Amino acid sequence: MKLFALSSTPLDEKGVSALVSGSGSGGVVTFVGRVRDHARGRSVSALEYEAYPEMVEAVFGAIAAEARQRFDVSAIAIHHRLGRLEVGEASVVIAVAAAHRSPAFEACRYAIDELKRRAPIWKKEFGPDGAFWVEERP
Amino acid sequence: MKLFALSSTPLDEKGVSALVSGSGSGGVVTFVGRVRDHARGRSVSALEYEAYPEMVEAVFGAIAAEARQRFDVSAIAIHHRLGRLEVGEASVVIAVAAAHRSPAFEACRYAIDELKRRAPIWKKEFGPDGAFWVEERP
Amino acid sequence: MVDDRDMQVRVRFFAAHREATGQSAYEADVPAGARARDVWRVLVERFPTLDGHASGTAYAVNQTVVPADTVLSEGDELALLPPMAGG
Amino acid sequence: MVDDRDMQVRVRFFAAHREATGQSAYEADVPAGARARDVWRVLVERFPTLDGHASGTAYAVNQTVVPADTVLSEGDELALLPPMAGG
Repeated sequence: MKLFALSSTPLDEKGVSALVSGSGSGGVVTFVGRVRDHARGRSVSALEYEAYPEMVEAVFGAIAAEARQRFDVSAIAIHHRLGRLEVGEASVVIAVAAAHRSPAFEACRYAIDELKRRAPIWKKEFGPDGAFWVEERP
Repeated sequence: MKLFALSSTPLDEKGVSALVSGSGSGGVVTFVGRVRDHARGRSVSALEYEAYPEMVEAVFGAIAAEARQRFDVSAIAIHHRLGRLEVGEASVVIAVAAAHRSPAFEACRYAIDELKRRAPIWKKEFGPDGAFWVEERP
Repeated sequence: MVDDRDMQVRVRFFAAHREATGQSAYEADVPAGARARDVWRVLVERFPTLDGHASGTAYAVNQTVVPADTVLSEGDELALLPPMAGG
Repeated sequence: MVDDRDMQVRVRFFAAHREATGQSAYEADVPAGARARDVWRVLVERFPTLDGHASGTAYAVNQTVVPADTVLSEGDELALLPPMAGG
């Protein structure tokens, strides 16, 4: 299992967390993004994710390298789902391990914020009014 | 599975996270505390946790109620392990679900900080110099 | 501080206190109207090995943390809480 | 802007762009020395349905985001990135 990956099958939250947990890590902070049944006032029945795969893994790696430089953390893993997801399914899992909890929280927050800002991933939202590509400013 | 619990068997990280994940939650932030192989400059071979069980679950519930009042989150679960733990085992799992990620991070951070400050739980550290009860200021 | 009748409170020991006393619970006879800190003095007389363990100890009465000068009632559960270290 | 020889760049379309053009990759003939934004104009001529999709689109050359005035070279991969929405 790679630290940075796109997956067409359901994300393995526990596996991603296990990737970063070494014997020196006292805290692991995990962020899991899930498909909500509503967004921006509309109801949502499903999402479809698409990515630029050759670029995504490089961007994930760059975000993780920056987070490790800024915060005292030992390891970061980022997995993102592709394809069609139903409500409740996980779209992204980010796990950060560190000796202390404060940098683990900060680095995990940094990683999800940057992922939303600059990872070449797109999502189409399906709802009662049809489907459209989401353009949200993070 | 209860939202607030002490457990003498290994914590089920995925199960705790699933407890809080409803269809309206866009983000779940999880903190997992693990036994490190060192602490305060000493090497650590194992930990032993003890608690005041009648009081702990009330404290967990109070911390979660405060976090829900302060931050816009939908659910919080807190599970803590008891007994002897080897290096790498999870001592605590806190999962917070929210529609948006920012309050989820803040509430999870609040919950672990308060747990360390006021949950009636103690730990004995086993290392090469023997065993002693940890007194750490959070 | 008190009248001269006695009352019983149930004391709970944890961690270093439990090891120092060799027990996790103890029924203490204390003067009626005793405060939490008065019970500590009664306990140190009964368990001299507790001496030196006062630092950082908090009191909980019936599972709620209270100030050391809290007046106890018959049948209360008084827990001595050494410095906590959860997480 | 350029000399009059042509070069080829490989264009990648995603999401709304992919649906508008009906394809995910396209080999574009552009003047040598063309910049990223020049290619966009070439593409809108070839795929009129792309018109109106410029807003918020970023450019990546060989998997790195670059400014719109970046000069391209023969064989570059130019990706058009509509507003991203990962997470």
